[in-house]
Amino acid sequence: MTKIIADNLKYKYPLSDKLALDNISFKVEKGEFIGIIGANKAGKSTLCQALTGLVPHFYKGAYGGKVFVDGLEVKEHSIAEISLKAGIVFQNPFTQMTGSKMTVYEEIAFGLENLGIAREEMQKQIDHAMELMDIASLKERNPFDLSGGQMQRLAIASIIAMNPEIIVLDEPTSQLDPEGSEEVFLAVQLLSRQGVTVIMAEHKMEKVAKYCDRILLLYNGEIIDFDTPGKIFSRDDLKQYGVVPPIFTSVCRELGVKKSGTDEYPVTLEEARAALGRKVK
Amino acid sequence: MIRVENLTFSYPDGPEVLSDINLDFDMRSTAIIGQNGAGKTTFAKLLKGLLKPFIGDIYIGDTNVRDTSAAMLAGKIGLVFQNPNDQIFKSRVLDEVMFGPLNIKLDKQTARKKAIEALKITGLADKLEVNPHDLSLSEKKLLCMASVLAMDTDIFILDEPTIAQDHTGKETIRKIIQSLKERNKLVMTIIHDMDFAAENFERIIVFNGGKAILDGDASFVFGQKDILQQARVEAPAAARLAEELGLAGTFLTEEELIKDLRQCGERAQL
Amino acid sequence: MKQISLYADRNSFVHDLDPISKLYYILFSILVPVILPSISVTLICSFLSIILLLLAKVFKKALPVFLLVFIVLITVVIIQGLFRPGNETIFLKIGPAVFYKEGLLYALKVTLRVTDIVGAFLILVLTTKPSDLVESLVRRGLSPRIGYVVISVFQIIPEMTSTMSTIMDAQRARGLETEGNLITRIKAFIPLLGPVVLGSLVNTKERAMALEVRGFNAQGNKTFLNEEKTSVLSKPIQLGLLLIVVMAFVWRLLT
Amino acid sequence: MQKQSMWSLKFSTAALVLIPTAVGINYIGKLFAGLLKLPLWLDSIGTVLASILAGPIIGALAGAVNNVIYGLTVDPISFVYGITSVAIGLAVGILCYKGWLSSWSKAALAGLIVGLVATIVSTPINIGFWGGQTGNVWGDALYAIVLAKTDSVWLASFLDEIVVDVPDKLLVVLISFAIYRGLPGSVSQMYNNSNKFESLD
Repeated sequence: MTKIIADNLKYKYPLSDKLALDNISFKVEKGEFIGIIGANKAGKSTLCQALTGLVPHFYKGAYGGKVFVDGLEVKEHSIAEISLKAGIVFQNPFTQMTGSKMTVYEEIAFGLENLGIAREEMQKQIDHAMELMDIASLKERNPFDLSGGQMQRLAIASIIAMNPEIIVLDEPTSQLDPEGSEEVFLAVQLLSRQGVTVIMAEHKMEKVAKYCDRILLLYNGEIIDFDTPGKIFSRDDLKQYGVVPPIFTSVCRELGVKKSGTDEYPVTLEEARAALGRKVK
Repeated sequence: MIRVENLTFSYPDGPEVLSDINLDFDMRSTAIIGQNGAGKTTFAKLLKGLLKPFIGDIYIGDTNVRDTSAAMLAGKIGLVFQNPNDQIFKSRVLDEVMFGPLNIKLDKQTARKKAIEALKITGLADKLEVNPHDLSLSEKKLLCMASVLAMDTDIFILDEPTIAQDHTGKETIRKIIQSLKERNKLVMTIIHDMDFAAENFERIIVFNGGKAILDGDASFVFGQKDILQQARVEAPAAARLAEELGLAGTFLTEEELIKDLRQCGERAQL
Repeated sequence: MKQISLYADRNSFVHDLDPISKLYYILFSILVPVILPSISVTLICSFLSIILLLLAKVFKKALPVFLLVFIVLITVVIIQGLFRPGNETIFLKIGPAVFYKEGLLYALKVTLRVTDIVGAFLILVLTTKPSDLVESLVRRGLSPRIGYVVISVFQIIPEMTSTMSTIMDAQRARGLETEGNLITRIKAFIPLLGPVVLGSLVNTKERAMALEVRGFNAQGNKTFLNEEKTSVLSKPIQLGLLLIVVMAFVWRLLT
Repeated sequence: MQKQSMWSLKFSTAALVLIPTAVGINYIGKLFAGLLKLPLWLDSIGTVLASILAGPIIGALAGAVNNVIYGLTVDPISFVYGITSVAIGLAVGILCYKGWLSSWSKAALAGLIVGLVATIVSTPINIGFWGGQTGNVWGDALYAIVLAKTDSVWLASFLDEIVVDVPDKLLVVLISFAIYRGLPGSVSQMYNNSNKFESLD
């Protein structure tokens, strides 16, 4: 089942004379875990926001083409309507806290209250979201007293509780330490296994290679490629788009070692070990 | 350059953040690593004189930090904070960078010269007139680095310089560190990015629970797997791959690993 | 995180009352002394508030606030006692200073009135969680968006205050002097305030987006996670207070 | 783009979120002024900025919320002076809309007007509440002198307030203007509620 369709999407921010996104077309199937990579200013954040209606409804600006999330045309519906289909998590966990709730539990309830969900249903959804993000033990804590990784998982739980089919994450780990990042990646992977469609913009190529099913490579607001990690990181011209593959891939490329039976270089630690192990021993 | 003796510190009514630290900093570029809460940032603030030692002493050159103020130390030791939004307040990039030099009483001409130099090194020379808040987060971080570089201190401390940087940004920071080393400055960093630390810093110090538990050159430190695990620090990717492959020795960079694997391959062919 | 709210968590029947009844009480405490402007009425109202503060076990927390107010009131007593137009009857002579009865009586009236109003507000403030108060008002028709605005301040201020010390550090690290003569200190104001303002304005964008994707502008009725706090006493108390106000008004008209 | 009426009640979420931020700025301004031992309050910079950025209604709301919060956290008397804060928000918003905040000299004049507005609104409250005093040492000293000389509570109270309010508001408006001028376009245009996005199709 196709969950996202972008058809020739174009977008220009107000006060800007350059297209931030140009000629963007792609499709994503249910349950896929998609990584968006590219240098800074390639359009990763803008694309994330275009999948959740913030572009164009929040920013205004100039917009062309069509985006459908779970059948809903983004341009024609309000952010609140789209949020039932696709939720978004941002870089900075602090600014995502509503700042109006005293406990983790209440913080997650915020969106559900706005949508008018009945109390029993609300409690069920909150409990479910807390369990998925492994924050049930923090239930009574003040959101601002949490660590970065915990707070970011709370931000994700707040979105998950609203039961969207799609979750978009815009560099969710860029402000976290390695431990916090790993917590978030594992939590997101779990979501993906539950059938939620995940779109994540990310700089950490080692993680992208490890967790994503497919990778969307952006440059200057345009899609350069959309394929599996193996295919994307095996491209010869990656550097010119400001992207450096995981060390595992570069080492194997330098040594001319490919994954057995394919034309691709290894992208994860495990793949590299398997491919190089034959050579070392 | 810096001597730390029996340093112990705690915030009012808080537990001990640093306990009994003894370190000497020579000219080797140094990365301090460790989990959040290990006391790294507190340590940097103490060096900078923003906090006063609870017990023990810190000497910058011959000056005891205890006897001086942060503003007076500003000309000797530069500290780039993690979050650029905590310091940017001017409406032009050039003015922002000139703020520090003017504070340490450089005349306007010199301040401007130093500022432009610093902006060149950080790759922002074409943005002198831009409003800092129109820059991207990674550019803002480079701007903050420039605003400390322009003060031309002998010691630089960078707090998490690589956060939010893409490949190009990291390359720029690498070059900045190189040029500082060439100019005989002491460069220190607090960092979570182990690949970057292993590649760019000569000396690594691991903090854990307020203590410096490991100290040495990068290949020594990243070879101590048990202690690293205890401090919950992950080794650089190259080192992890080498370990998976069962290679002897510690590998810090892609290049080292490739070289060794090539030799392995040649040996196998012989 | 440091709390800025004055709310004190205690076990008392005042705490158990709903916020709206406490708002009625404030209205009562302001209106009755206005309708019946005699010192004795104001005195009774003030005492009532103080007794309620004692019963709610929050009198100790009320003291600092009263103290703050009384510092101003002392100057009122002095200035009005000395200089109030219409001062005729000498009450007290201390050296060259002459205090008059009329001015002092007026100052007493001001003092009682202020005590009365401050006391009534303190009952609300010290025994009600701000979020409960706002939620009650939202249930009664206050725009949830405005309700959000009020409540979020309680968390945003501590958040901003905590960045304050980081900013101080960051600017002092760049050689900013924050001590010295007045000119030096004035000069330090913008480099310190600037980053808070700019940073927080930049943050409003992300926060606004985060709110919108959580249905902040959703149409239709809102629900509440917490059940409304009600007490069997609420209705009788609210009616009783209203009745007294009306009776005071009638009394005033008749006499 | 058509300029929207300044009295529109349709707020963007960004404009609403500006209100708590403005209250926070007020608070921090006062805190820094205290920390640096400056002789003024400087506690309405946020309200003034909110008015400049998002119009008189948001400014007035920021003023009102500011005093409600102060009333709930520091000093219940603040509730009463909410009216003054609202007036400051409205005055700045209107002046700004009429183009008064376009140069330093005009901004200074606007600051004086705002100070005067604040004084005019506060004076009756001072009289009703305190018998005319403000609680500020210098202002109250002047009040005592004028009261002793002229017998006019109104005049004394007015002067008491004006010597404190006008310099403070003048400085507040100038500081806010300086900050506003330094804002990048992406921030300052965020709060206007301009209608629709254009089509590129």
